[in-house]
Amino acid sequence: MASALSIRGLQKTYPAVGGKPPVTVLGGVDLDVPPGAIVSLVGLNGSGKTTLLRLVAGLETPTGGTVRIDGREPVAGAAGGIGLVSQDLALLPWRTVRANIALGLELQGLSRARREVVAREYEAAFGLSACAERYPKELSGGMRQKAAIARTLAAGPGVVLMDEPFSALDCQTRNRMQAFLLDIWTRRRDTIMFVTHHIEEAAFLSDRIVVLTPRPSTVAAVLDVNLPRPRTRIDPGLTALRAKTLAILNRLSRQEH
Amino acid sequence: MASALSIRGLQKTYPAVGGKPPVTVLGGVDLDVPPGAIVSLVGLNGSGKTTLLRLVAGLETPTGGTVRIDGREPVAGAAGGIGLVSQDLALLPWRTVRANIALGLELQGLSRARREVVAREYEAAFGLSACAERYPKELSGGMRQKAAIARTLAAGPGVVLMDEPFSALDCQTRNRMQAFLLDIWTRRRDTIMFVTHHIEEAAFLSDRIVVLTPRPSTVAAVLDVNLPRPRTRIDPGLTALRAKTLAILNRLSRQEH
Amino acid sequence: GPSAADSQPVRLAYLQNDLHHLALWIALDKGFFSEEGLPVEVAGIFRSGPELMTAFGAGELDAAYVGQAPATIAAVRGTARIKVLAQANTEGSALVGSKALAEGKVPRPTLAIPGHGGVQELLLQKALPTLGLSADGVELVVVSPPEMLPALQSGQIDGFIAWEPYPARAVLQAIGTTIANSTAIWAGHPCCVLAAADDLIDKRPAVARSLIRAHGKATRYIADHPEEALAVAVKYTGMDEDVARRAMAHVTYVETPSLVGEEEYVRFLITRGVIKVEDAAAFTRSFIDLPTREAAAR
Amino acid sequence: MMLSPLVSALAVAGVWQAVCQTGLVPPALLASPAAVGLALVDLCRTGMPPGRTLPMHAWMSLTRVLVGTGLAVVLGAPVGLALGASPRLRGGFMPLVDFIRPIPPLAWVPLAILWLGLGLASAAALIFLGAFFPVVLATCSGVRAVDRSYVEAVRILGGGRLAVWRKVLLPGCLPAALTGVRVGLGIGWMTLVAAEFAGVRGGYGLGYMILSARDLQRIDMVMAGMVAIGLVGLAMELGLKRLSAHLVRWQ
Amino acid sequence: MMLSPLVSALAVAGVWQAVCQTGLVPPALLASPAAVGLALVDLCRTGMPPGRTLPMHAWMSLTRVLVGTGLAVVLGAPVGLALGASPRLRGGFMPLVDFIRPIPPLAWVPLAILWLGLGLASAAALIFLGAFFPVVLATCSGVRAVDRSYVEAVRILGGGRLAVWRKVLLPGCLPAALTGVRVGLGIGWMTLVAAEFAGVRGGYGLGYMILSARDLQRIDMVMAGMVAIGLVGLAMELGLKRLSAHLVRWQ
Ligand SMILES: Nc1ncnc2c1ncn2[C@@H]1O[C@H](COP(=O)(O)OP(=O)(O)OP(=O)(O)O)[C@@H](O)[C@H]1O
Ligand SMILES: Nc1ncnc2c1ncn2[C@@H]1O[C@H](COP(=O)(O)OP(=O)(O)OP(=O)(O)O)[C@@H](O)[C@H]1O
Ligand SMILES: NCCS(=O)(=O)O
Ligand SMILES: [Mg+2]
Ligand SMILES: [Mg+2]
Repeated sequence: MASALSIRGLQKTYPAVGGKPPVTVLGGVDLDVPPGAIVSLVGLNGSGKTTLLRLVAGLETPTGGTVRIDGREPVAGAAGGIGLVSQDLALLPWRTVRANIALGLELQGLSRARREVVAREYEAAFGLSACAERYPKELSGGMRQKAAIARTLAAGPGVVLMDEPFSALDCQTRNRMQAFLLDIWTRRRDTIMFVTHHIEEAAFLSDRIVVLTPRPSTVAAVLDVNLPRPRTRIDPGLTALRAKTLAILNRLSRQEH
Repeated sequence: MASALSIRGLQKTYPAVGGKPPVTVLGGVDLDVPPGAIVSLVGLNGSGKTTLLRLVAGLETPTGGTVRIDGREPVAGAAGGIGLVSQDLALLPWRTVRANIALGLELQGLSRARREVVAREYEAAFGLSACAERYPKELSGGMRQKAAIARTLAAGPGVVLMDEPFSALDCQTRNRMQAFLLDIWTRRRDTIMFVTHHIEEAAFLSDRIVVLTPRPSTVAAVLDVNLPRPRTRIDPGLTALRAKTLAILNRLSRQEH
Repeated sequence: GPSAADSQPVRLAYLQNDLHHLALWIALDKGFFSEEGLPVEVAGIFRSGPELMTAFGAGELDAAYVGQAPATIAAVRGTARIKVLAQANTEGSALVGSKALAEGKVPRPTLAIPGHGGVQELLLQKALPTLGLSADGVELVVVSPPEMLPALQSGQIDGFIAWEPYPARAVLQAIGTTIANSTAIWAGHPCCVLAAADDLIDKRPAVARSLIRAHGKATRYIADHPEEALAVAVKYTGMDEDVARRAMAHVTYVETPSLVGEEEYVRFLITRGVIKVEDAAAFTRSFIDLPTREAAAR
Repeated sequence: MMLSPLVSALAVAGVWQAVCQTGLVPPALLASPAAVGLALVDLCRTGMPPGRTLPMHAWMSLTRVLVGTGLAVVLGAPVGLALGASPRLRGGFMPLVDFIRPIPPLAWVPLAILWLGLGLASAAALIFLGAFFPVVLATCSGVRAVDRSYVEAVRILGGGRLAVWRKVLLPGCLPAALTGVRVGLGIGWMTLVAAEFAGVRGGYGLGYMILSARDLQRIDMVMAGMVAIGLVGLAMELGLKRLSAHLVRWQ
Repeated sequence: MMLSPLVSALAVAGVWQAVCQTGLVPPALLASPAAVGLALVDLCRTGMPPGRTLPMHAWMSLTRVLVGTGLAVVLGAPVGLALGASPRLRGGFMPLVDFIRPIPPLAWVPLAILWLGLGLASAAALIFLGAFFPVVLATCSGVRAVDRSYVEAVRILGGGRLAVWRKVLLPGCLPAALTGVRVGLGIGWMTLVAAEFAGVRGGYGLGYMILSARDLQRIDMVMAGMVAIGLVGLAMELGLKRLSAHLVRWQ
């Protein structure tokens, strides 16, 4: 029962403010994520990946074009619908790590006891048990990022949007988190959109890699990852795909400079 | 005239608050950074890298042990002394990108015209010219990170502390930034402490890699990178070093879990 | 006999620290209301007449001791539907000034009045010619009476006209000298009254009569027992005895309202443009409740 | 070296006493700390006016201030929240708020008596008028300053309007709202004298006491009344600070 | 659909007029909007007391409020900054601030007249007392709420104490301080009647006008005075909001 995501001619322009010209971020993006697929979104800094995720999450309204999730426009606030690990994490500073992780469940109306059980499960999986009673500002950067991911996944959304979710993790933790994500995905078959600058990661996780051009962005390339799962990191297919993606990005980067 | 950094038996414990036990982050760290050297600090999430940098910058006082920069204790506020790209960036939200980049120069008393020249130079080098008049919240995550790096480097500190400075950059920009950093370093011979989870990056940039154990952290290993500069990324020496470092981290990670 | 409505306590009010209201405190203290079989309740102690009038208008009061000035203005303007049952006092104000003012050495004096449209303003208007001054020859400022003393002492004003005990205190503290007692300016001038709501007078006439009688007793008591009356004044205000004694010497406690005095005051208000009344005499006769007074006297 | 409040209080009292002892200021116009101390004793024993003692005055005023300020918080906080959250409401009603809030409480006295009669309701209403707007403004700014990303996080996790309020806007604006309550409480006390202009039933209240003493030029008692208001206000403030520290311990 | 301030103002005036027309409230106690309008005209032509017209009253009060509130901002902001930045000063002096701030302005009247006489200085001083503490408290909270990481960034870039103030604490606390100034200005106007209660030289001032009208039971003019204060206060507030929007445009 996973959701299908369909984006057509999506445009987003930030209006002019204080004498500064308007900024057109998305110049018409077409993109499909089949139900239960993992699609990675890559692109240079400032190419509009975060903006795209925010539009899909229903946090911004498009200037043009459409986003459809199972045929309907996205609405923030539809419980259990969409999950977003945002780039700025947005952990609530007045809640402990545990209370942050339990937030989604709380909003879904789960009992305190049930929330506690699930929250502890995720704390353990993310190695946050020792600091579950701490406030976010008492955590290290990586720990904060893990808490934000845990909060999103614990809520069990059908569509998971992740904006560079592993960027502050050490290699070992990153690998573990990738495995954990795939594990959950295998069980739940969520539809996942994953933004990363780590091309190897994109290739390892995804069914498809979408490359955005620089601003005003459109889709530069769509690369299908037709490799069987479970994958190994040293799969030569992955290495090839990585090289191909990097080549596209290199070209885009050279064009920009 | 680069500075030497010497850390002896450094300890840091956050005191108990609200019924929660105290946290000992650094359990006695010994570390030396020769004048004009680049030392990378790696370690698992929460191992105390950020804490260590903050102590070196004079932003926290040690619970035990000493930090010495050219024999003196570090003091925040000594113009041109230490530079820090912190993990949370800390761009002043009420200043435009340009005004943020020029901040250090402003504090050093440079004339408006002179500041403008230097700021523009860095904007160009970091690809931020187009958004120089924008406020930080109008930037993408990667652009904000670049602005923070530019601000620190533009001030021309003798000791540069960088806390995962490239974590939000795309591969191309990351490579360019690494090159840019080395370029500046070659000219200025700053003493650099660099925190990263990107082991390849650590190896490519550094003269020495220091691995921290998990909390309460001590130095797990010191690996000297005796490779000639300029280096290429495909240098087999680098690959070997990377493998060796990863192996240490893997061991530490397994011990922790 | 007293009806059910008459057993409702009468809601009374007065102005704090106004020695002119002494009869009320005497009546309360000596039980004159009880003697009349009148249950009373102090429903409010006020800082100034206008607020008290608002309380009347809001139906919160049945009767009150209050300045004739706010009572008259309120009755004309319709703020409060009230009538005067009795006089509380006449006279009892004074013009006090610095030595220089007393000696006529201030060419254009600054004189303080407690407010606009009050009896004191009329008194001052009457007193000016005797001082060789015209209305244009003085600077009038409104100062609340407690502040008149420090203002005079620090030379910010040259004189003031106010009700007792402020003049008495100024003299006792050697801050100023009495230039004219209000008795000399306008003998028997109206000052404070016992006023009652029309509602009370119409619906509970017996109560109104009892009020008049209790007030009468109290007023006579002041004349007959000056020392005891002084003690009650001190008890209700906390004033120094010598100040109260000197002040009370200048207050005339009479209970019979003066139609002539009230009419003159009304005319003054009309000329000042404060109120519009077609026939001052007619208003005065309706404002001062002579029928009830006559009934009470029987 | 820590500056204790005791030290600063003693320093102020010392300067004050010294000024009085120079003889430059007539004691009838400025009472010395010693005289004020004696007046306090006198006010507790004899009272002003006689028989009406300080503790009863304080008690009545405290009731008025607590009711008035309490109402101001209970009504002002929701209004501030609503105005802070909705630009539309802000556009429509903020000018009204800005129009009403500068109007002096003393000017409201007649209307308060008219609508609420004499007694607690009227006095509390005037205090309410003083305390209400600081609470509204602080809460409104507080809500507006809450990081949008927290709101978005709750929306995305399935939270509706109510959840955004309960999980984000309320806790997020709490520090600012508490500052508003502290300012409001102070203004509530400041409004006391005006409030007791509306006619005090029974003749009790610190404001009433101060003005009675002023009528009699008892500057020592006036100042003793000011000290009493200051002390009661301070005690309430300290209680509020405690509460506040507990509520925003995550900071 | 946007709620314009005009709509809400008309709604309020409509309800008010309706209440008056029911005849339940005597017009002598509650003037209708129409009556207040006429009173405003009357106040401009004839004046209250006669000869003293509204524009002059407004002008004198404006001067007093601007001087008083201006001083409150000029002195209160630095005090708030100092208290916000230094826990030591806070420990020593905050209780003193919390002690003095609840004391009603009317209670200060005798001392103000004693020290400053009957003129501008006295009135401005009382207004100052009203406006000072909201400014202090808001600035103090504002400074405390500035993200420590900004301070650290400036320290690290070589900034000393002064630079931390100029580059971080001042701009960082500006939004909160501006809210404090807005509250302070409102309280300044609120204190006006108290300030003009003690007596004003020259016989001008909106508070004085209201008290004169009250003495003469002109509720229409009392309410016209309230409206005038509201309008002038509103105009100043709008100006302040403009300025504030310009100063914190980065938000
Ligand atoms: N409020 C805004 N006003 C103007 N421009 C904005 C605003 N927000 C974002 N932008 C611009 O939109 C562009 C895309 O930003 P976005 O954050 O989507 O990039 P991104 O692909 O996520 O980059 P990164 O990899 O650095 O996170 C950037 O150029 C940014 O400057
Ligand atoms: N204020 C604090 N109170 C208690 N513990 C704290 C506080 N600040 C940091 N810590 C703890 O100190 C430890 C080290 O944190 P630090 O930020 O130095 O880690 P790090 O090595 O930089 O990690 P990362 O790679 O995730 O950035 C963490 O376990 C964190 O929870
Ligand atoms: N004794 C004067 C009283 S009043 O005029 O202020 O009511
Ligand atoms: Mg992004
Ligand atoms: Mg860190």
